[in-house]
Amino acid sequence: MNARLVHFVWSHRLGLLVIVAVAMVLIFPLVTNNPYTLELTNRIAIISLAVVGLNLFMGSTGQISLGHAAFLAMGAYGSGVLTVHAGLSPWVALLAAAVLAAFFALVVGVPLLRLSGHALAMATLACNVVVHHVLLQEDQWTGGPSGLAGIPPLSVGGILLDNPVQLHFFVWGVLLLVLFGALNLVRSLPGRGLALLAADEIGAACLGVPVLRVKVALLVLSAVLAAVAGSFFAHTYGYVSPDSFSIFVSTDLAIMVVLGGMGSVWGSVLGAAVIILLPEVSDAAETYKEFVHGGILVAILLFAPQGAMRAIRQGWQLAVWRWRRAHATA
Amino acid sequence: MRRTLWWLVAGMLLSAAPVFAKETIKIGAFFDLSGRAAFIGTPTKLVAEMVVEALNAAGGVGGKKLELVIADTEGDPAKAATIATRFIHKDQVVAIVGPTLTDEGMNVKKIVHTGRTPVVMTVGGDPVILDGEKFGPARWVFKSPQRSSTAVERLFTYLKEKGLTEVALLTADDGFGKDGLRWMEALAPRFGITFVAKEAFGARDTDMTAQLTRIKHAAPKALVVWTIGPAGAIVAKNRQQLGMTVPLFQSHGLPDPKYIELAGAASEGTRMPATKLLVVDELPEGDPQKPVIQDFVRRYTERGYHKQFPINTHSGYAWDAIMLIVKAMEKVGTEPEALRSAIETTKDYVGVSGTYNLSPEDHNGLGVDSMVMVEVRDGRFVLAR
Amino acid sequence: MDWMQFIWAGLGNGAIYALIALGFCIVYGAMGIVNFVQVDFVTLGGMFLYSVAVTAGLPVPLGVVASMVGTALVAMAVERMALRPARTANHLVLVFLTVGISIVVRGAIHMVWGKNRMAVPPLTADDPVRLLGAYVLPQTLWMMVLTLLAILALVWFFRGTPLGLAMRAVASNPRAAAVVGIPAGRVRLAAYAVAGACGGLAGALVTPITTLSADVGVLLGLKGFAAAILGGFGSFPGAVVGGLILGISEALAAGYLSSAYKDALAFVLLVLVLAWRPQGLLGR
Amino acid sequence: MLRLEGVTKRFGGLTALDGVSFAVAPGTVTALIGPNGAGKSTLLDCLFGVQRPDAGSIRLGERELVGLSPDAIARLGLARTFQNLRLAPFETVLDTVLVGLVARQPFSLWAGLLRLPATRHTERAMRLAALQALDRLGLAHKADWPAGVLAYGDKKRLELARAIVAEPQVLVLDEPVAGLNRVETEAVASELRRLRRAGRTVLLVEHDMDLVMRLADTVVVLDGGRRIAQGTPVEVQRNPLVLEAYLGQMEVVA
Repeated sequence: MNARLVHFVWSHRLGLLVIVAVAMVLIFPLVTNNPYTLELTNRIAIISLAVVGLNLFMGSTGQISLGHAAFLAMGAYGSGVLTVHAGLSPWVALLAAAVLAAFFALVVGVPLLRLSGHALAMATLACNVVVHHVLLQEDQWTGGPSGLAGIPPLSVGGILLDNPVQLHFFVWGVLLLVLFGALNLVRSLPGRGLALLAADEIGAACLGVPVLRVKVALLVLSAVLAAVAGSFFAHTYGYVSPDSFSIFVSTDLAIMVVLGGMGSVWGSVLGAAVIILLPEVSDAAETYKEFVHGGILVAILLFAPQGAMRAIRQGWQLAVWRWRRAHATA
Repeated sequence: MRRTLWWLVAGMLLSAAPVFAKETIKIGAFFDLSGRAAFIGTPTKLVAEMVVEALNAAGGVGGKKLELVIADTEGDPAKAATIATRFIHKDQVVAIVGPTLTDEGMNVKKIVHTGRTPVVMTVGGDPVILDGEKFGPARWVFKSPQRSSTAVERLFTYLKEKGLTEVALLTADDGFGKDGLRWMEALAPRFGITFVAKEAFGARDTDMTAQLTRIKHAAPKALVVWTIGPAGAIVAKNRQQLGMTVPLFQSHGLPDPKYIELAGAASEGTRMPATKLLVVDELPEGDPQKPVIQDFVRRYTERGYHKQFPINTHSGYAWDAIMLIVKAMEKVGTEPEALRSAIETTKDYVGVSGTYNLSPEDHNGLGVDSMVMVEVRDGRFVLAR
Repeated sequence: MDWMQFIWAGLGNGAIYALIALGFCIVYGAMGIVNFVQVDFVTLGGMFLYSVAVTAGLPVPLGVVASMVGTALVAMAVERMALRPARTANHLVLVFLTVGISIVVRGAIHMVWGKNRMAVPPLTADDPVRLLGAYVLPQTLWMMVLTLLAILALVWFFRGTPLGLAMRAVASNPRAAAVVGIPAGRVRLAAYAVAGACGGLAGALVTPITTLSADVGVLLGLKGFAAAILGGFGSFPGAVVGGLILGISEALAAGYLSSAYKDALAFVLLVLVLAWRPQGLLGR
Repeated sequence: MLRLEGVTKRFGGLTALDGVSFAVAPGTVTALIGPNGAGKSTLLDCLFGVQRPDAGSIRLGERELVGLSPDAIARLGLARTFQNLRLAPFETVLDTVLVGLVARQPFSLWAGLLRLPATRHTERAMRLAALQALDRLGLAHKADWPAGVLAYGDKKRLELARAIVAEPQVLVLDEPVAGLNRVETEAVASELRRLRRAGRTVLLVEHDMDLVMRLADTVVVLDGGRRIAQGTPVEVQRNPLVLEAYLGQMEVVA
C-alpha cells in the first residue's frame, strides 16, 4: 500500500508538483497579506522570470552571460519610455520592449556567440556597460541618473494591477506558466539535446543539435523573458533608474543561476529567492552583514557546487533509497 | 484642544498598563550603509542615532521614547522600496527618514504615498519633492538638504558680484551632477552668465586632465565643478597639475574637510556654496542658527564621530530631518495625515542646515539665505570674501 | 601638444590596467578561472599603504613594499581557506565562488578601515613636471617605471625560477604537469601570491591619484579584466598591450570625442575587437 | 552508399589526411584500421563536419557532405559513437539514449515548450524505441540511473545504444570495444553481428584486430594519412605494407 503510494507520487511527481505550486500561489495571500511580504515574493517572481531564461541559456550552452541586466533594462525602459513619453498602453509597450530586446539579442548574439568562456562573459558585460551608459546619458528620454517616474501599472481585464495581492496572482501566474513551459522544454527531446549541449558541444552537434541556431534562439528567448521581467518591474514600481540594471545586477542574476543549479528550472526560483531574501536576513547582522551575505554565498557554492536544487534532490533521493531499503528488509 | 486630548489618552494609557509605558514611537531610518554612497550614508546614520538619543534623554516625545529602525539600502532603488514597505507594513513606523541617493528616493515615493507615511529624505536631488505625472506623487515626501537650485542661485549670485560671468562647466554624469547642470543651464540667463565650455566626467573617474585641457583652451573666467565625493578633489589636483590659474568653484556637495585632505594643497582657494555648519565660528552672534549649530558640533565631537567622518556640509541633514518630524509630532501626534500636514506647515524651525519654512508648494523650506559661500584658506574652510 | 597630455594620462592608467590584468592572467594560468577577488587586491594595496604610510607614519616606499607583501599574504589566505576546500572543478562555480569571497573581503575592509574616503601620499612630491610638452605628475612616472619593473620581475620569475617554470607548465598543459608530478596545490598558492602582489602594487600606486575607499578597486579591476581579455586572456604580453591600449584609447576618447561616452567607447572597442578576433589581440 | 574521394586535411605544415578515397557499401561492415596517428580520428571529424577537409568530397548517396554542419550531417542519417565518451553525467540512461533520436525530428524549441499532444505521442513512441535499444544491450534495468555512475563498459554500450536507436543509414563506431573486457567485447560483437544481419551499414574504426577480422566485410588501412590497403580481411592481413605499418608500430611500442 505504502509502496504503491510512493510509486504513484514518484511517477506523477511533476504533475503533483505543479498542482502543489498552483495551490501554494493561490493560498499564499490568504496566509499573509502583508504588503511587505508580498512585495518581496512578487520581486522574487519577477526576477525569477529573467533567471529561468538565463538558466536555460547558461544551463544549455555552459556559457556565462554577465550582461542580462541589459535585457532587463530594455524591458523596463522600453515600457517606461513608451508609456511616459509616447503615451502607449502598457501592454503595447511591454510587447514592443520584448521585441526590441529580442532584436538586440539577435544582432549581438550572432557575432558574439562565436565567442566562448571568458571572452563571452566579458563581451556580454561590455554590452551591459554600454547600455547602462546610454541610460545614464540620454536623459531627455531616460531621465538620466535620476530615473524615469510615472510609469502606469498594467491592467488585466479592466483590473488595474496596482496592489500587491493582485500583482501576486498576476506575476506568479505568469511565472508558473513560464516554469511549466521550461519544464516541458527540459523534458522534451530538444531539451535532452540541450542537456548534452551543456556537457559537450561537439557531441551534441554530431547527434543533430543545431548548435549555433540553438544558442542564438536561447539567447533570444532569455532576452525576451528578461525584457518581460523588466517591464513588470517598471510597471510594478512605476519608476526605473539606471543603477537597477548595472553589471552588478547581471552578476547577481548569474549567481542566482549557479546557486540554484545550472539547468535546473526550479533551481532558478530557488536561487532568485535566496539572493533576494539574503539581505533581509543578513541586515539583522548589521556591521557583519557583508560577512553573513558573502559567507552564505561562499558556503553554498563550496558545499553544494552542483546547485542548491540538485543538492536537495540528491538528499531526497538518498532518503527515498534508504526508505526503500529499510522496507525491503522488513 | 486636540493636543490635550492626545496627552490625556497617552497619560491614561501610561498609567493603565505598565506594558504600554514601554511602547515607543518608531521612526524608520534607511541609508546607504554598504553601497556606492556608504561614505555619506554611514555618518547620516550616526547623526540620526545621535539625535534620537538626545531626544530620548530629554524625555522623548510626549512621554514616549523614540525608536529608530535602521536599515541598509545598499544603494539599490529596489532594495529601498522593499525596506520602505517593510517600515510601513511590518515595523509600522510613524515616519521615515532617508534614503541617501536620489534614485532610491524616487522609487520610494509611490510606496509612502499609498502607505500614507510621511518621509523626510536626506537626498541631494530635487525630483523627489516634485509632484506630478513625470515625477510621481510627492504629497508625503519632504527633504531636508537644500535644493540644487538654491545652491546654484547662491553660487551664481556670488559669481555675478565678482564679475566672473564667463564660466566653464565640468559636471559629473551621475544624478547629482546632472541635476546641477540642469539648474545651472536654467538659471544662467537670470544672472547674465554664459558658458564657454561644458564637459562631463564619470563620478568614479580617476583622471580629468583630458576634459580640463579642453576647458583650458576655452579660457573661462571661472571653472565650476558639480560633483560629490572624491572626483572633485581629483579635478582640483588635475587643475593644479595642468598649471591652470582659473578660479575653481565647487558645488555644495564638497564642503567637507575630506575634500581638503584628498586634494591637499590643490584645494587652496576653492570656493563653494555651503551650509553655515562649516563656518560656525565666523557667524555673527545674532545669527539664530549659531547656538543650534554649536550644540550639534559639541554632541558630534563628544561622540568622536569626527575622527572618521569630519563634520561636513551634509552632517546636519539627518538631524534636521528627524527634528522636522519630531516638531510636527509634538504638535499633532502620530496620526499620519495630521503629521504630514504639520510637517508641511512647519514655520521658522531653526535647524543645523538653515531655517526651515515649509509650505504645500515647497517641501524643502530652505532659501538662498541658508547658504554661504566658503573658501579653502590655509587648509580650512572660512567665509569667502 | 594636447595629444601628448592625453597620451600621458592614458599611459599612466594603462600601466595600472596592465598590472591588474597580469594578476587576472596569472590566476587564470594556474586555475583556469577568472578571479574576481583581484578587484579587492587592488583596494587592499591602497589600504595597506595607508596603514603603513599614514597611520604608522613610516616612509612611503616601505608602504608600497608592505602593500605588496600584505596583499600577497591575504591572497594566499583566500586561496588556502576559501578556494581549496571547494568540492568542484567546475570553473563556473569557482568563478562565482570568487565573487562571494570578494563580498566577504570587502566586508573585512569596511570593518578594518571604515567606509570613508582617504588620502594616500604619493611616492614623491606632488609637483608636476613638464615632459615632452605635457604636465605630468611624478606619480604617473612611478606608475610606469614600477609597472615595468614588475613586468621584468615577472619575466625573471616565470623563466628563471623552478616555481615559475612549474607554473608555466601548468598553464600550458595542466594534465601533463600533473603527470610529471608538479604539485598543483603549491602552484595555485604561488599564483595567488603573485597575483595578490601585482594587485597590491597597482593599488599602492594608483590610490594616491584616485583617493582611497573600499570600492576603489571595483571599476579599476573591471577595466583590468577588460584589458586582459582585449589582449588575449592568459597571454602576459597581451595583458600589457591590452592595458596600454585601453588606457590610451580612453584618454583619447575623452579628449577628442565625448567625455560623457568615453567609458562606453572603451567597451565598444573591446566588443568590436572580440567580434573581429575572438581570441583577443595576442591570444592563441 | 558512403563514398570518400581524395579527402585531404592539413594542419599547418602537417598533412593529416592525404587524398583518402574509399567507399562503404550498403549493408556491409567496413572496418577502418591503422596505427596510432594514422589519421582515423581526423577522418571521422571530416566525415561529421567537425573539421572541414581542405580538398576532396564525401558523399552520402547523392548528397555532398563537405561544408555541411555536424547537425545537418547527423540529420542526413549518419550516427556515431565517440572514442572518448561524450555523455551528460546527470542525465539518466534512458534520457541519454533518447538524445540519439534528436536527429530524427525537427529541432524545435517551441514544440518543447508547448508540449502539444502530438509531441507527447511521438515522445512516447521514442521512449519505447529507446527502451528496446537499451534492452538489446542489456542496460534496460539501469534505465533510470544517471549516466555518470555507470561502469566504463556500460557507458560504452550506452553510447552504442544511443547511436543505433535512430536506425541511421550509416553507423560509425569509433573504437567501440576499446577498454572492454572479453565478456563485454563479446556482447558488443554479437550486437554488431545482429546489425549486419539486419542489413545495416557500419563503418567500424577499431584497434582490436580480432574483432575486425571476425566482423568486417571490407577493411581499409590508413597509415600516415594515406590509404595503404583495402580489401577483405584475409587480403589485408597478407598485405606486406600493412604488416610493415603495424610491425613498425610494434617495434616502437616494444
